[in-house]
Amino acid sequence: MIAGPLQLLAPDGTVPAGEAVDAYADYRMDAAQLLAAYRFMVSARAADEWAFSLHRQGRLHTYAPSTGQEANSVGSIMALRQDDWFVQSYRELGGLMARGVPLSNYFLYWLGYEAGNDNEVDEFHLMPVAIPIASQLPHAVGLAQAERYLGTDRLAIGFIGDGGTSEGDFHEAMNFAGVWKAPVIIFVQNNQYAISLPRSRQTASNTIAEKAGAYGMRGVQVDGNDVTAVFAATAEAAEIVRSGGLPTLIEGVTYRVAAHTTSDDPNRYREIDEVAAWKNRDPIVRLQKLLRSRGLASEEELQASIEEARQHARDEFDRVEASAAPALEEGFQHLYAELPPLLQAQLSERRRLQERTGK
Amino acid sequence: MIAGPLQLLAPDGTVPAGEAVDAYADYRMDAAQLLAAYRFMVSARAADEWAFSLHRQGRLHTYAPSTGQEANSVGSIMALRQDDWFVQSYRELGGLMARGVPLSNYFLYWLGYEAGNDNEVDEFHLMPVAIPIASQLPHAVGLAQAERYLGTDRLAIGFIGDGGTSEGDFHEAMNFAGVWKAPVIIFVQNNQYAISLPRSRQTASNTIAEKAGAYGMRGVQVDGNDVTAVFAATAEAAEIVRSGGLPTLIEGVTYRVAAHTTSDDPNRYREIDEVAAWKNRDPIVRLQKLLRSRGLASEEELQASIEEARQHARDEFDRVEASAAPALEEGFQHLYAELPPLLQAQLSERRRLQERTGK
Amino acid sequence: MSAANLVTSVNAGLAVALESDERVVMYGQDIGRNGGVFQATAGLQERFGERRVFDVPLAESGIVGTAIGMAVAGLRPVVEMQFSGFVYPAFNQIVSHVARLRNRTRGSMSLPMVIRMPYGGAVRALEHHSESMEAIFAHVPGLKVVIPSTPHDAKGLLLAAVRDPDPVIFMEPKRLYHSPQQEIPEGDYELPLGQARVVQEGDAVTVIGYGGQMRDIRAAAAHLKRQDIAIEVIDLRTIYPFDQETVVESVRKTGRLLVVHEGPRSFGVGAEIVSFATEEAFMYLDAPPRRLTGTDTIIPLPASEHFYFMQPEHIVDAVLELIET
Amino acid sequence: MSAANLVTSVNAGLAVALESDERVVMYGQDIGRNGGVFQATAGLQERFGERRVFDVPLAESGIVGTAIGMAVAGLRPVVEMQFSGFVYPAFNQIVSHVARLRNRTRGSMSLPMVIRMPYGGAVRALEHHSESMEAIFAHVPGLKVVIPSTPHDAKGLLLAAVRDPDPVIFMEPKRLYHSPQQEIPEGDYELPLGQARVVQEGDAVTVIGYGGQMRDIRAAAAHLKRQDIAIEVIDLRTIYPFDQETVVESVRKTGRLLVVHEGPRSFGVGAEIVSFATEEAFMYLDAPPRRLTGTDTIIPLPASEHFYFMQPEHIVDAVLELIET
Ligand SMILES: Cc1ncc(C[n+]2csc(CCOP(=O)(O)OP(=O)(O)O)c2C)c(N)n1
Ligand SMILES: Cc1ncc(C[n+]2csc(CCOP(=O)(O)OP(=O)(O)O)c2C)c(N)n1
Ligand SMILES: [Mg+2]
Ligand SMILES: [Mg+2]
Repeated sequence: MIAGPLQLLAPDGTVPAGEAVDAYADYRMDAAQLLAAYRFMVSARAADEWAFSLHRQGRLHTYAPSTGQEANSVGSIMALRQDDWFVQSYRELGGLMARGVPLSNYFLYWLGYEAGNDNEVDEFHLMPVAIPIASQLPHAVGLAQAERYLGTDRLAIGFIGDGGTSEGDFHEAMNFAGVWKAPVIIFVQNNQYAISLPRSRQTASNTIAEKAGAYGMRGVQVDGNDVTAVFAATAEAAEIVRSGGLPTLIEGVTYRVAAHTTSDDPNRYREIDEVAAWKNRDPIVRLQKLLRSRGLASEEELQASIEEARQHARDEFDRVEASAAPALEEGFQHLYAELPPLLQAQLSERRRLQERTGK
Repeated sequence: MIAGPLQLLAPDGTVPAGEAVDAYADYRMDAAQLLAAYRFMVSARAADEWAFSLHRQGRLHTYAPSTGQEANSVGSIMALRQDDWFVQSYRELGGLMARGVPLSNYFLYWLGYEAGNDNEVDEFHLMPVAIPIASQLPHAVGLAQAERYLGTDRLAIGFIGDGGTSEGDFHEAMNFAGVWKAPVIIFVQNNQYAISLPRSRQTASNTIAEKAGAYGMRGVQVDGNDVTAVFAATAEAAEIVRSGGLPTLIEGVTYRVAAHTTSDDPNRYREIDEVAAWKNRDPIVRLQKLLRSRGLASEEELQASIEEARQHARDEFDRVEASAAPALEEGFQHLYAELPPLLQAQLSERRRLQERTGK
Repeated sequence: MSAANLVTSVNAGLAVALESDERVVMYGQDIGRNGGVFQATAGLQERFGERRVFDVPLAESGIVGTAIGMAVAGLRPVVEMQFSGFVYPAFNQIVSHVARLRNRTRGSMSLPMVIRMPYGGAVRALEHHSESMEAIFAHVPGLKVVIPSTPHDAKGLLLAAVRDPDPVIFMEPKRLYHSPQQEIPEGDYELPLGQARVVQEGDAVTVIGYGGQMRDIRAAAAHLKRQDIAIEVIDLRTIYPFDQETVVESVRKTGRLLVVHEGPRSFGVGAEIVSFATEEAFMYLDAPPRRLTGTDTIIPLPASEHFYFMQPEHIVDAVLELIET
Repeated sequence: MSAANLVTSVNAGLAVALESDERVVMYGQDIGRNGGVFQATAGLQERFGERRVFDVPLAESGIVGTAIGMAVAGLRPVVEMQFSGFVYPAFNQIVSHVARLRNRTRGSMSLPMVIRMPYGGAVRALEHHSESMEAIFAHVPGLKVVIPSTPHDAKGLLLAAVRDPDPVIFMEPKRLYHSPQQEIPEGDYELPLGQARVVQEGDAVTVIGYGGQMRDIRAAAAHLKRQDIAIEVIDLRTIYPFDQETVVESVRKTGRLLVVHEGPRSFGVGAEIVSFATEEAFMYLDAPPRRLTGTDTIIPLPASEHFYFMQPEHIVDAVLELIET
C-alpha cells in the first residue's frame, strides 16, 4: 500500500539510494535537526502515553492521541519557520513540540480550559485546536493570502486528516489556494481511518495526493512515518510556495495505532494484525535506528531522552492540574472585546443565582 | 480553448473524421433524433427570447436565459430514458423540452408561482429548479443510489454550472458518487462565466472534466454546442453507469451568450468580441447545417419549426398569465402534509388581518 | 415491556423502524460496525445488513443532501449527525431543501426523512460537542423539531418521526442517554408529534422544559413537593410545531410561568414560549414570566461547563421567587 | 452632506472604510468589475485596485473561512454574501469559528471582520432571494447583528462595524436600497452599535421594528398621527446585542408593545423582544404585547410574496386594536 510515497529512511533505519533520494539532497536534515526531531517526537509520545494513563486514572476526560503519527507534524513544522502560520487540527502534538508550545497549555486544553489555546500569537503563529473537521483549512489559505497582501514571505500550513478530505471545506480551501496561488501547504495526515471508516471507503481516488490536480495544485505523497521524508517534502514545498510557485498538498501516509480518542474502541472495526504491522513501522523506532547507526546518539542517550520527556509530561500535568481553577465569569470575559450591557445583565443574574443557591 | 473536447459535428456543419468520431459510432443520433433535437432546441430558444421580451414589457420579472446552451441539456436528456432522474439547476430549458415538460409550467415558475414546479413526478422524474448553487448535486447522487437500492436500472443526471464546481456540495456529491459508484452522471454546463467571474478565475485546474479523477470518477469533456457530441457522450456514460461502471462527470463546453439574468448587464465585465465569436458557434445554426446537408429538412421546414415554437411560447405564456391568480392560503397549503394547529392559527390571524384591512 | 435507558430505547426504535419498513435506510458516520459513537445504532448493521445500515464519507451536507434524493425516490432515510455541533455544514441543505421541497413542488414531492443527532451538554465532552441550538431549527419553516426526554418517549416519538410524511429533526439529549432505565413497550408504538406531556400536575407555577434539562426540572419538582408546592411540569417534546394548547391552558391555570432550557437565552426557545404565553394568557398572569436558560455565551469547555447549565437548585429558587411575586 | 439612498450610502461607507485603513480588504462574488449585483460596491475596484477589492470563487464557506485567516493575520476583511439566502453554506464557519475565536483563545485572537449581505423581500426576487433569517444569527453567541434602515444609519453603522474589534453580521434591507435619498455626511462618521434609535416619540403604543419594515412602520405612524395618535417608533438597528434599555423604557412609558418584522413569527426576533419586555416591564403593561410578523411559512415566490409582508394598514390596525384593549 505504501510503495509509492517518498521515503528517505527505510523502516529498518537504512537510507535508500536512488533518484528520489538524490532529488531531495538539498533538504536533508543535519545531525542537530535529527536529534531535535527525536526530542520532539519522544516528547509528544510521552505526553500522549501519560494522557492515556491519566484518562484511566480519571484525571483527564476525553483525549485524542497522536501516537504513531509524530513524524508528520514534527517533520513538517521543523521544515518551516517559526513565523509561518501553523493551522492545526487536533493530532499535531509533535508539531506543537517542534514549535515550542508549552506542554502545559496543551494539557490545559485537554483538561477542559480555553486558556490552553491562549498561545502567544506573535511567538507561535498558531491557530487553536480545530475540531469541526476541515473547517480550519480555509483559515490557513486566508492567513497565507493575507501575508502576501502584507508583503511578508510567511506561508501557512494547514493540517487535516484523511477523513477531512471529504468535507466541502477541504474542497473550497484547495480551490481558493489554487486560484490565488496562495503560499500555503495543506498537509493531510492520512492515518487510514476516520474513527471507524477506513481510507478506502472515504474516497475512491487512488491517493489523496492526486486530489491536488483538481485544483491546479502540486500533490506529493510521503511516507509519514519517515520524519526525514516529511521534512524534505515540506522544505521543498515551502521553497516553492514562498517563491510564488504552486501551493502544495502533502499526503503523509501514516497510521493511527491508538484509538480515535479515549472514548473509542477500535477493536470494533479493525483487525489487530493490521495494527501490529503498522507498529513495526513506528517513526520513533525508525529514527532511533538512524541515530544509532550514524553514531549520533547512544542507546543510553536515546533512553534518557524518553525518560526526561516522561518526567516532563508528569510534572507539567501536575502543575497545570493543581493551578487550574474554573470560574463562572470565564464564559463572559472573552466573548467580545467589551462585554455588552445585555451580557453584563446575564452575568449579574447568573452570579445572583450562584449567591442564592451556592451553585 | 476548445480544441480538446469531443466534437462530432464541426461548427461548419460537417462531421469530422477520426478515431474519436469512430469510437462514438454506436452513439450516433438517427434522423428522427436529429429532427427532434432541433425541435427541442428551437422551442427552448423561442421561449427564451419571448421571456426576454416579456421582461422588457414588464410582464416577467427576473429571468435566467439558456440561449446558446441548448445543446447541452437537449443532447444529454435525449440520451437518457424518460424515467431517469433529471436534476436541474436553472439553465436546462432545452432539457425540459426534451423531457416533454409543459412550457406553461416553466413560465408559471418564472412568473412567480410555486405551481410551476408541480410536474407529475412519475411522468417526468424531474426535480424542481434549484437556485442555491451546487446544492442539487447531492440530490442526484441520492436519487441514483436509491434506485440501485430499489433494484431498478434508473440513473440520475445532475446539472450544474462551471461556477458551481467551487462549492463544497459539488465536492461532497462527487465524492459520494465515487465511493458508492452510484449510477449518476454529473453534467457541468461550462458556459465560461459565473455571473461576472470567468471560468479561468473560478478554478485553477485546466479543465473541469479532469476534476473527476479526484473522486475516482470518469471525466469527459465535450463540445457543448454540438448536440450530437453531447448525446454521444451521455449515451456512453449512461451505458457505463447503468451497468455498474464508474459514475461520470461530463463537462459541456459552451458559452452564456446572453446576460446571466435579466437583472444583469454583461457589458460591465466582458468584451463584445468574445460574445460575437461564440455566437458563431451557435448550436442551433450548427444543427441546421447538418439537417440541411443531410437533406433531413428544407430551409422552409427549419424556419417553420422556429415560427411554430415562437407561436407556442406566446400562446402558452398568455394562457398561463391569464389563469394564474395568487392566493393568501398558498403559503400554508403545502408546507406540511397536514397543517399543524400552530399554523392554522397563523393562517386565521392572517385572514383576519386581510378582512379588516383589505390587504 | 422491557427495561431501557434513552440510548437503548433509540436503538430499539431504530430496529423497529428497519424491521417494519423495507424503505427505511440508515446512514451516517461510524454508525455501522462501530454502532455509533454512543452505540445508538449498535447491532443494527449486523442485524439488517450493510445495505440498510451503512457508513458514508465524512461530509454532513453530502449526508443530508443525498438523503433528500433518497426520500424523493421513495426511501425513508434516517441519517445521523454525529453531534448536533456538526450539523452546521448541512445547514444549507436543511434550510434550502429539506424544509422546502414539499412547499416548492406544491406537495407533489415530499421528504419523509429523519435527521437524528445527539445534542446538549453536561457530559464533559469536547469543544463543539455540547451544542443546544434547537431554536435555529425551530425558526426554519417547514421542519419539525422533536426532543424526547425519556426512554418511553424516545422510542415512540422516533417511530412517529420515521413514519411522518415530513422531515423531522430529532435531537437526542446525550446527557440522558444513560439515564435510569424505564419500562417501555417491546414492539411497535408511536407517540404523536406536536403534543406536549404534562409530567406533573400542579397549580403553583407552570414549569416548561424539554430534553436535557427535564431531569433537573423533575428533581426540582420533587424537592418542591416535599415543601408542599405543586408545580405543573410540562415536557414540550416537540419544539416545533409546539403544543400551544397545553402551554396556554397550564399558564392560565397557574398564572405563573418558568421556562427552563440549556440553549442560549436570547432568541432562544424560552423567548417563544414566554412570548406566546404572554400574548395568549396575559390576563391570567400573576407574575412576570421567567426564563432560566443558558446564557448568551459559548458552552465552556468541560472544566467550566457546569456553570452553564441550570441545576435543580436554580429551578427551585426561581419557582420560589415566582411564587413570592 | 450629500444625498444618498441606502445602497449608495453603503457604497460610500465602504469607500471610506477602504480609504481610511489599508488593512481593509473586500471580496465576494461579482463585487469587482461588476460592482455587486446591487451595485453596492460599484467603482470600488476601479478606485482601490484589484488588490483591495476582488472577486473570488463561488463558495460561501471558503469566503468566510478565508476571511477568518485574513483577520487573524491582521487584515480587516469585509466580505459579501450575494444574498442572505446564500449564507447558509457558510453557517458552520460563522457559528463554529467566527463567533468563537476570541472566546476560544481567551482574547489572544480576535476577528475584526464584517459579513455583509442584502436581506429580506418585497422586491419580487427569485426563490431564496428574499430571506429574513436574522434571528438565527442573533441566537449565536459571539456575533453582533446589525440592520440599518436609513442611508444615514447604513453608512455610520457600517463604518462602526468595520472598525469593531469583533465580527459583525451586517444585513442590508434590499427593499430599501433604492428608497428616497437622504442627506448624509460626506466623510467619515460612525454610529454606535448596540443602540436603538427612537424614530418618533409617542405615548400610545411602542412599535419596534428594524430594517425592511421600518418604512411601513413610519408610514403607519404618519397615518396614525393624522388621527392624533402618537406611537413611539423604535428602530432597533442592532439586533444583537439589542438595546434593552431603550426598549424597556419605552414599554414602561406606553404600556403597550407591538413588534413588526418580516422573518417568520415563531422563535423570531419578535419573540425575544416581547419576552424581554414582558419580563422587565410586566407591571407597566396595559395590554398583551403583539407580534406582527411574517408567518411560519416560506416566503412565497414573487407572485404571492405580498401576502407575506406586513403593510402599513396592518400596522395601523394592530395599533388601534392594542389601544382599544
Ligand atoms: C464536521 C464534523 N463532523 C464530524 C465530526 C466528528 N468526528 C471527529 S473526528 C472524526 C474523524 C476524523 O477523521 P480524520 O479526518 O481522518 O482525522 P483523524 O481523527 O483520523 O486524525 C469525526 C467524524 C467532527 N469533529 N466534525
Ligand atoms: C449558494 C449560492 N451562492 C450564490 C448564488 C448567487 N448566484 C446565482 S447564479 C450565480 C453564478 C452561477 O454560475 P454557474 O455555476 O457558472 O452557473 P451559470 O449561471 O453560469 O449557469 C451566483 C453566484 C446562488 N444562487 N447560490
Ligand atoms: Mg484519519
Ligand atoms: Mg457558468
